[in-house]
Amino acid sequence: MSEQFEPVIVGFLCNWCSYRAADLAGTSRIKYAPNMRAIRVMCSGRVDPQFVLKALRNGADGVLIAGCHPGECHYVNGNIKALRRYTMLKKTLDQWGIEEERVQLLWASASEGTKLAEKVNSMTEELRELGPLRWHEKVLADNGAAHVPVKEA
Amino acid sequence: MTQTLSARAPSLFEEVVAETSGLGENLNTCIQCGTCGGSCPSGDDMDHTPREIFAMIREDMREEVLTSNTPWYCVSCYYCVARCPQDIHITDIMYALKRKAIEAGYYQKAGKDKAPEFSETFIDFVENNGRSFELGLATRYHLRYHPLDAFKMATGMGLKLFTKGRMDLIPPKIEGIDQLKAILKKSKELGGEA
Amino acid sequence: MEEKKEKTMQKEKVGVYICHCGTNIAGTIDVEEVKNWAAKNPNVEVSRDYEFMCSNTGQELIENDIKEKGLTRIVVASCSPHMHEKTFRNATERGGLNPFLFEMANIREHGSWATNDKEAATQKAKSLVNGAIERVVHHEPLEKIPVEINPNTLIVGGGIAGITAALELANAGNHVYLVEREGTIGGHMAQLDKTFPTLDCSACILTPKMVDVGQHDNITLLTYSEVEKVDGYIGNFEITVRKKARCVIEDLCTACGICEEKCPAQVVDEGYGAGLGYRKAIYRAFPQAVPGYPVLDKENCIYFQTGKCRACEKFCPTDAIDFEQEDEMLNFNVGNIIVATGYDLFDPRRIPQYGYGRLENVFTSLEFERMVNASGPTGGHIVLRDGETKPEKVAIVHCVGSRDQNYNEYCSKVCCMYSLKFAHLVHEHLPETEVFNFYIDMRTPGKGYEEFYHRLLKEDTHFIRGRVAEITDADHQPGEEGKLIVQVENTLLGKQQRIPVDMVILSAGIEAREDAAQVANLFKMGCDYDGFYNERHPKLAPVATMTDGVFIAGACQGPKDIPETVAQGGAAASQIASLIGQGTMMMEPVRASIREEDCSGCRICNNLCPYNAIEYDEEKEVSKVITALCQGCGTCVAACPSGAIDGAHFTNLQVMSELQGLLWDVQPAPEKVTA
Amino acid sequence: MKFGYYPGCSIDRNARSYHISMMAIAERLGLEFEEMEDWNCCGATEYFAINDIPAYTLVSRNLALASQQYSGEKLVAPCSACFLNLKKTDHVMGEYKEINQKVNTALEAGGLAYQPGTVSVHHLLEVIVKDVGLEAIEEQVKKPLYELRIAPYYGCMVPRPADMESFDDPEHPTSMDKLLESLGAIVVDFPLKAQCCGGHMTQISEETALELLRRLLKNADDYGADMISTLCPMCQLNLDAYQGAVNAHFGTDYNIPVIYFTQLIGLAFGIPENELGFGKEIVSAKPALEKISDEAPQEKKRRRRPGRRTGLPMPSMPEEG
Repeated sequence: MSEQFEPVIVGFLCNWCSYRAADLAGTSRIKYAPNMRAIRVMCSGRVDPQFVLKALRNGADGVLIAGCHPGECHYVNGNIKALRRYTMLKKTLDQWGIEEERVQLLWASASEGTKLAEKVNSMTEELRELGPLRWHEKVLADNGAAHVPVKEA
Repeated sequence: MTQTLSARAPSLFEEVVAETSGLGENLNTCIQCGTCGGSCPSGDDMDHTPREIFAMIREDMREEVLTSNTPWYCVSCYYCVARCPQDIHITDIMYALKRKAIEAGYYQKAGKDKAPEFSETFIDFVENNGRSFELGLATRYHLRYHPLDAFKMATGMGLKLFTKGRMDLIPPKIEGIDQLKAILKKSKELGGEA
Repeated sequence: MEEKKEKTMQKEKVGVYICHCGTNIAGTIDVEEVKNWAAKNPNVEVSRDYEFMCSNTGQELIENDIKEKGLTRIVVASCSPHMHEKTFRNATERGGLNPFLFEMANIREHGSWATNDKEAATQKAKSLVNGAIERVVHHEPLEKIPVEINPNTLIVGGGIAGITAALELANAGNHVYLVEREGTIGGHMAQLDKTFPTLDCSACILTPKMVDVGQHDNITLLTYSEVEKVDGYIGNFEITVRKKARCVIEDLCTACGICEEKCPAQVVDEGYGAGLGYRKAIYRAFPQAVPGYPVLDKENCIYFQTGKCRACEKFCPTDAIDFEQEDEMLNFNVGNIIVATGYDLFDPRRIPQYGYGRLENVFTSLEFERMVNASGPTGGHIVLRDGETKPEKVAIVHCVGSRDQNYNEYCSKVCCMYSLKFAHLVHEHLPETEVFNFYIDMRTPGKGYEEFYHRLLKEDTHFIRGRVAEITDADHQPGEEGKLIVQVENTLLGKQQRIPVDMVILSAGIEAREDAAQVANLFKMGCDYDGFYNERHPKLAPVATMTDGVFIAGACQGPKDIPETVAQGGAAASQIASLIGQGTMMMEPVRASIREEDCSGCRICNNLCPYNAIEYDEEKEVSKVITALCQGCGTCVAACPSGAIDGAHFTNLQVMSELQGLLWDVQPAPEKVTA
Repeated sequence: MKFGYYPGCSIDRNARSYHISMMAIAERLGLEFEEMEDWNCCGATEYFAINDIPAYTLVSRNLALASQQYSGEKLVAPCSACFLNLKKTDHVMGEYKEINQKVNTALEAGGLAYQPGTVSVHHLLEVIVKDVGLEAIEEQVKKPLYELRIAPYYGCMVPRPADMESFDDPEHPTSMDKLLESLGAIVVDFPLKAQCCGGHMTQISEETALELLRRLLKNADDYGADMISTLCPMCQLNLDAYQGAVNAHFGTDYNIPVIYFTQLIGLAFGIPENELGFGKEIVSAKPALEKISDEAPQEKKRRRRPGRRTGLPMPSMPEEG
């Protein structure tokens, strides 16, 4: 078998639903792709778009944001705010030529371990197909290469 | 699939699972409840119920399993599969047991020599023409294996079907028969006995 | 930004502890490798692995290292923080550090249990540990916020679990709100005839407890009511209950029963009666119902459907009928909640080959309970659906809907025992009648249970080992005409059998309530795959849930018999009593705060906050967080365009550092940036 | 509506009346069945008993041809075994990578390939009930089959196996019941409606086969069926051609015609009998067809729930509400 590209996915999981869904997937011994590395946030509404950009810039091939189902947010409607930010973020990413499969949003309740695991599997599969993100070549090349050092320096 | 490095010969269970190309892999989850045996329309005529066969497979009772008439009485009605609480693909396991019995040359002992003969005659036609052919199938199968039945067939029901215009005299043949033969030849190389 | 950059350079002394969790982690993850690798991080002072970090010895490791090696930060890589965060924070605190200078890496639930690929699991573990190390460096000491525990308790569900818990708490002097969806408390236990294995009359042992609940000064009983909304957190939940209009003025009703007698509308009693009998449109489920006043079922009431009748109103001697009554919304505060919502019986119509609903004389177990009960629709006589004929042969089918991947994979635990009880009751009522019990495995663990099975063996029940394949009225052979034929493999004989009988009882399994998922969301609990509520720990915290202050009891957590249910009701009550006894509870200090100097006064956050916890200071022209109202979700932090809001314990710096740590192995080389 | 059409070997001769009546009603309903070019036998239940990879391969050649010849149209098979083999092969190739790989390697030898999931396989009954719909059928009914008592026989391979998405209940299918009721016929209770006819057992163990057939005939007879309605050439052949053998073997005198459901639809549409292949059946349908009345029967449906107050209430079934 040839060496397969293994994408790295950063998962922003909300404390109340999706992080517990991942816990449940584990306790139920559901086996899924080990490609996601989770960060626990209290609410998907805490996910600042710059977290996502930072993840992609720092080498992640994809980002999964997961929260409670609409209407079931532990903090009333934080997930709806996450959805709004996600929608806007996607437009930006699209303009940069970043494929939409790279940043995904999922609603997973604490009982949906299977759903979360399946999402990680499907996303891993999609990213394998797409190959590495190569942020620095894709986004920063050409015009981007110029502005990075200028701004920081 | 073939990761086992142990020197021990594969058990009957492993062989059967391998023969189903994966469909039978949860056979080891059988809880011996007997739903299959209770559901089987021809269960009365089997020398062992399917449940017993599964227990015997687990105990590696090779000869008893492969000489049993059980798989040959399976009518592929899928009741057991629909009802099995453990989601075991029983019908496919029965097919696999038939194939293993033929391979081992055991099926005559099962007293059910008719079934493989019928299947083989049927397949002969399909492989050579691409279609099955009821009249030819019936006469050739009977003439080859059961001449007395052939007479009965020709004068009785066969005649009736013939007069109703429900039997062909000439076997139908598909155009791409060479293509089909090539495909089947290749598939036999891949799928066990040629 | 510049300020924080400098902070990263500052060296902290981090202690890293990798747990084996027996083989749970070490079986998949190369713990030794992770430990050695972590030790190379410049901030790491100590890196250790240990068999069970949550054990006393494990915790002492942390405490001693803090004291002896002067650690300033702690990272434990083990299970989910939902499991042991508290444990290790306490250990950190005992060592002399602020408990929030600790961070956990979840390498079990998210790591070793989620894959079989050892190499990938080890790599992932390194990332998670590294993320935790990079994060913990930026942790700040925080103080927990004390919260007073409201001594009142909400109990949802008035079955035997809820009743037990309510009485325990109320007898200890605490106030309880007991909310029940139906018109009476009692639950499934009230429907049963006898209880196994002692054969006590179910109603005889239950009704005194029901009466106690009804009369208790410390219990507010809200029947025909449902919880609509739950806000808040442990110590102070705000509850909204809808008290449905029962069209009866409770203060006036004397529970005389005349309305019920005069009501001309008769309907099949699908609730308490299990569909076997009839009830009126205005009814009490049964004479001993608590409370005693009836409920008017508008869907079947002739007046509500046609505008004419009002017989109940006419005959009521105390004018207690009120057709105009409306649903009432009640609000009250409680400190803790027990969810004891019970189970649904598996609907055997889902197994068409068992014929329930098509074949007249196939009954469910609950139908049989009602039938054999002296106050049931047949007066306790065991008869066929025609209401007269006594069966000569009865089949009892175990495991209906249980132990079957097509329906429920689990064993429902009580069916073997109640099936044996049924066999006994048939023998007792109809000594001439033959009884056949069809079982896969006979499961009788429990005090006196196996002995009960032996008793039935002596009573000459036919025990046939085999799961019933189908029940049909299609006869094949002489002797089968007009009978129900139970087709089965008698697995002890290895033979297919067709057994003609007159009556079949389907021992249906226990299922999670149909609306279990919604209820779980209401109370912020988790459900397992089958819809039963998740306990905090399967062994050590069986009645607590992941949400502080919310407890579960009884069959809503999984199939259970009466003794176990009662034990859980009591356990939940005693845990709450202990919290009430403490009086206060320390809450997580995860709260937002606004740095005035950075706030531009744009007010974006003001409307964003779901708790209205941010107000605008007109004078200073900045926004301010009201800490007592803030719940710590962090949505304002993410939205602030000036970056002026800090979410304690989830600051941008902490999250970003964790992120960078997680991605240690895929960081693009810096020279590539300029290339 | 346009469909791909896989007739199967039986349709050509033995089940000619199935084909004729199917085409006759297709015209009325505006359905177009485009026969697959150069299709081959599906192997029935025989090939799997000898060699499984070749058996899947044999079926997959048809799937490969279908994916070439049609552009997204559903593939319709009127024969139960053909339907099951096509659907199951597609399903198994999708679920089991090893099989998919081997089958496609074999197909390559003939210059073909098949990607599982490309062809959507349906039984004719499903298309009639789901795609056409009972309302459209009822609109076409000119001569309702009043007073004709029919036992709806599904056999085994259309409702099962259940692990693939099935369009009807595997144990207690009702789609044909509803279809026949919409034609005005009386559908009798037929508990054995999804039991097996014995398949190839007639050739292997006649005794076993005759017993299975006897049960079916007895059950239909017990409920006073004038005829059995079928959807499979094999079931038709067994119940029709072996009915005499059953009578001879058991000393019974069943005389129950076995008719394709398409023939009955045609009849209710007012299409003449001779254009629907009537007369090819061995047990003649003539006496049964004479029972059809011009008048709608008074009491339309059987009721199983005992009246109020006499006896105990019956549980309600979902369709009864």
